[in-house]
Amino acid sequence: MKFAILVFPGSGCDIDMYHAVKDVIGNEAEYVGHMEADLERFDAVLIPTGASYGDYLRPGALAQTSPAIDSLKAFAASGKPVLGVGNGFQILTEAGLLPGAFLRNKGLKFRSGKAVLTVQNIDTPFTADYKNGQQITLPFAHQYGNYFLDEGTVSELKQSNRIVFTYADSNVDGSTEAIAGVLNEQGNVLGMMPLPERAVEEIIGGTDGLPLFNSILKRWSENNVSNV
Amino acid sequence: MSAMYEPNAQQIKNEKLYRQMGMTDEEFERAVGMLGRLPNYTETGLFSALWSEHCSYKSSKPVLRKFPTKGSRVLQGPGEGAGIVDIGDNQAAVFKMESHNSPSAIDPFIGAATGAGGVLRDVFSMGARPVALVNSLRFGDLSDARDRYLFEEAVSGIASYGNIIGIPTIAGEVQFDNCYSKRPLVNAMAVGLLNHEDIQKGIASGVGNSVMYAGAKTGRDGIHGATMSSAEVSVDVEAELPVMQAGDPFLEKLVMEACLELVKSDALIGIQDMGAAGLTSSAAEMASKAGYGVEMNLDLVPQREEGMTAYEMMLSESQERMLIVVKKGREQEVIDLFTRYDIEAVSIGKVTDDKMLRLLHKGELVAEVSADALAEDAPVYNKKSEEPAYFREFQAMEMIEPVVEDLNETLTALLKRPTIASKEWVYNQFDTHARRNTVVAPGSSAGVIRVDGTNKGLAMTADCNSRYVYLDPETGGKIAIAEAARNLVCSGAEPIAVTDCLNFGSADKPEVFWQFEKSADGISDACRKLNAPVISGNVSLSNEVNGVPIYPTPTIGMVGLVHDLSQVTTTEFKNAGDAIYLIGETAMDFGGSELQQMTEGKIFGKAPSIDLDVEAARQKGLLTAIQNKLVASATDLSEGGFAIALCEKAFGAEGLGAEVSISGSAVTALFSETQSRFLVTVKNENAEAFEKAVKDAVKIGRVTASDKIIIKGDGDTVLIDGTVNEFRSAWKGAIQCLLNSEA
Amino acid sequence: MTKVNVYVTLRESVVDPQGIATKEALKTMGYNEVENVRIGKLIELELDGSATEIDARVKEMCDKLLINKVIEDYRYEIGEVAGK
Amino acid sequence: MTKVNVYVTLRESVVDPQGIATKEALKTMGYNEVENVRIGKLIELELDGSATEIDARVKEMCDKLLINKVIEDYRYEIGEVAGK
Ligand SMILES: Nc1ncnc2c1ncn2[C@@H]1O[C@H](COP(=O)(O)OP(=O)(O)O)[C@@H](O)[C@H]1O
Ligand SMILES: [Mg+2]
Repeated sequence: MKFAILVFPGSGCDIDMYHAVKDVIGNEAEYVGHMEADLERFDAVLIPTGASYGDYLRPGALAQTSPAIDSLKAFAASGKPVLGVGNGFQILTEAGLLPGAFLRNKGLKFRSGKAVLTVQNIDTPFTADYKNGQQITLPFAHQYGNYFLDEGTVSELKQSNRIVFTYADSNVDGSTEAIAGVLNEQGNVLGMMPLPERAVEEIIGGTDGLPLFNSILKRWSENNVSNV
Repeated sequence: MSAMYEPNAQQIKNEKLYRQMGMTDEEFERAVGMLGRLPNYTETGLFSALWSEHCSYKSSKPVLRKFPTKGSRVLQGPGEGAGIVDIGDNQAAVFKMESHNSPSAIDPFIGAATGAGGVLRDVFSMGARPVALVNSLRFGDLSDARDRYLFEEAVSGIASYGNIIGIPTIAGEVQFDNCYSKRPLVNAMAVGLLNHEDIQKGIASGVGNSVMYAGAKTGRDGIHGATMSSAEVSVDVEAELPVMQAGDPFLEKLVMEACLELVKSDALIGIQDMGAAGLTSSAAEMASKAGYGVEMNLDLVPQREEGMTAYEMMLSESQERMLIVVKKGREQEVIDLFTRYDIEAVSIGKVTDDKMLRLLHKGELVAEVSADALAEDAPVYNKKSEEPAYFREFQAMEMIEPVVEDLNETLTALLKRPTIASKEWVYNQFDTHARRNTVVAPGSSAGVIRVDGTNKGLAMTADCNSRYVYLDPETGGKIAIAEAARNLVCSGAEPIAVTDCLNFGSADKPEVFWQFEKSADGISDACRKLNAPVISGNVSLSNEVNGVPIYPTPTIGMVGLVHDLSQVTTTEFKNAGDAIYLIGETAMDFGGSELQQMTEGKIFGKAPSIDLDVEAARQKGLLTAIQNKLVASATDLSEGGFAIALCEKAFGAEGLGAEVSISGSAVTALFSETQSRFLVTVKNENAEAFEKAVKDAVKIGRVTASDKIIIKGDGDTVLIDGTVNEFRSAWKGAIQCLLNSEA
Repeated sequence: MTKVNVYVTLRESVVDPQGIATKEALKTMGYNEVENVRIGKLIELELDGSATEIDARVKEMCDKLLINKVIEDYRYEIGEVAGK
Repeated sequence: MTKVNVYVTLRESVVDPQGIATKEALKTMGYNEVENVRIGKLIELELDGSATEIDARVKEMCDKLLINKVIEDYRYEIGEVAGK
């Protein structure tokens, strides 16, 4: 399986994602620059965190002007998996691939730490390796992680079971309904503020992020076996 | 913007206009002598900036010569953007600490942010990829609203720059004392990694080679920042100020990536960032170091504002700019490289053989000065030094033990002192884990980062207890080094080298200069004894408010090598049942202690004494035991003494407490700040081997599963008895609580 | 050269954490008369073009980039010609 | 209830990285007519008091809290009475 790691100017933590997929999980991964139009040759696209375009104007906003966004939209429409974490999640909402928008954390400051999450939906290409209702601990680091959804959208998401992760004990940034990760309508685009790629090694941030990447791999090999 | 009216050379001399730029009459005469004529306005500006203390170290040089700067690992000592030490496997660690005190006093957010930005450029201009940031901060005690503002905003500024550029902050320190009220210290340190063959230097050599400018455009910001850093800052922020040089971490990230690609190219001759005194210092220093000259056409300098004069362009401190020398004919390659990162790069001049810095603007020769005269021939002052009366007085005092009524309450009150309280409020604002190598984040003795692709680590810390330095500069200087080394040793690292930031009052005061000299003596002795040479650093003089100097604060940044990441050890208790050992005997040392300041409202007497031989032997013994994996947790005893260290070991663990017995006077045993002491825990199966390895370790009790901290004294009297939770919440919430208070 | 000021405000239904904190700070300082604070953006543009052109173009820029309609409202003012 | 709009802009000589990046983005999108972008703040206050009182109080709030005079300029507009 071939992962693209989409790199926008300023995204500082592309290497975290690359390291998780390539060095830890041992899969094929490639950086793809934001001027690149060709994503078709990949099986999944990962959008890392960091501060693309310095988080200027609004986090994730200025990335919309890069050519890769059109390719990304086409890629998402094709049904292949797309994962955006942290700033990657913000880019996905600004691109309209996921609902909602981001406000400044309720405490206003940038915050980093570890958050306990509840896995709300394991019927996705990203979470099959978790157990329903499982509590996992993932690192987070953001200043604009306060996820805003209007009431209508919240109930829509609930009905269609598109809330994938919620903050379990403490809603670290003040997000609507303590939502930490959501899925698009088609079910192939996941955005989340916590950072699974920083939890793939015991010595760094624990290993609770590993099942997420393994789930993507598993779904892909299932599909590809049955397709052959 | 109006074109500036520039006085002519004769006016500058007659009206002594150079004084406004910070030059003395003697310095002006010296410059005239070197030129053989009167300098024009631009040239006067060049001299005043490069001969400022900040750029020339004219008063500190004789003292800095005392530092040991050589060692088997040292690849680059002081003199370049950052120092370099070998860490084996063809790799090296590159680091440097910088002060941004004056800008931070005026605008703490921007000042602190650009401090982090500047020191990062020092590191990547050596060819190294920055891997971690460390900071050392000092503020008033938070009872004043301005000090709370300075603290909050300085932390936000560091966070903003580091987080956006994506480099983790993994260690630091913050201390609070009213000697820093309205005059904060903001010291930032950056640590990078490189392979030996990628080491770069800031040199301009090879006649005809191109001098190129890359990065942000030049504006009128921060003009005379270098001379301002060397002067006492007016606290009146309403006064007319130079324009603050705001930072752009996004741009810096792009510049950094471009430069790290450029260092792999053989077209590159030399590279240096435009720091203090901007284009002037980078051009003059690069030429002077290489023994060449530089000629630049200022019309070609990318400009953000209209109508800038030569003087303004040369002295601007706009951020995120680099000066680069590349081989003749290879310019387009370099331009293309930068363009790929959306960065503007242009040729603005060439290297010459006449050792002159020559500037052209609008078809005219606007300055022609010897590069050596600017960069090398600044006057050197042997400042007057005089032992202050307070020192003699303090030395003559008998040590007295502070009077304490309730030990439990005193412990809680100490835990709430902002200098001792948890710094979570600070470091939770930093992205401590960016770029996936942070093994130990802030909260333990030192931060540890994995060396990419290896099983090695770099540990780092910043330390200085300025109260000790004030009471006794020489001893305080030794303690600063020893404490930094202890923090590394407790983390399982071998200390390898030092960077520093020497923050003092005005060197024109003989008492201050004496503090400066004496602390340098202490630092030098301790560096020699602990085998940790000084490889880079920075001097910040004139830290005064209304003529009152801050406590002398020679901040030490130290880096250690972890040979095998499985040897990394942290502060917190690990298992119930582990034995607790205290290493080192306790004396009645309260001079400059947190308890003395708290109970007396001031500090006095002798600083704690330190025997460097004992220190070195203990550190060596403990490090060996840690490397042999005999130790479950380790911490040194610092501010607040034994009781605080014991609590901190419980705070980081879940559901573990301690029961220990100590002897002697309760107040001394609990709160004295005697040096060279450690508190460690050891699994029972390792106890015998540990006791053999660390001779002066005394078993004092056990880690318990009880959530209580119980400390017993002579005859089994209970001195401290409380739950971990109550102590922890006092410690955790203290800083937030102080920030919310009104006054 | 024409100057355009774009005023960006958070939509009414959106809670403004920064505004709330600022209001609290003002109250602490004794400004008890302050009932509400909201913090938005002022985006100043300088651009070339005829007045009608500018109107349409600025609207487009707002819709495509400058504003996030999920949380923000905006209005703009086309100002006088900025002297050069 | 009176509404006051405080317009906060960066001082002219202070570099505005946000504005520069936004301008570049607009150009990439084809808005080549944009010469300059600067991003400031719009602070909307709702408060009680007589007009002259308000004027003095708002000025004070700006000087003491809302504005960072080292890098920012401001002006404000006292608006109509907001209906409740
Ligand atoms: N400004 C800061 N930035 C990052 N980490 C900090 C800062 N201040 C304190 N820390 C971290 O908090 C912990 C406690 O700091 P300190 O009390 O100075 O430790 P020590 O007494 O061991 O030197 C350390 O891990 C330190 O790195
Ligand atoms: Mg310390």
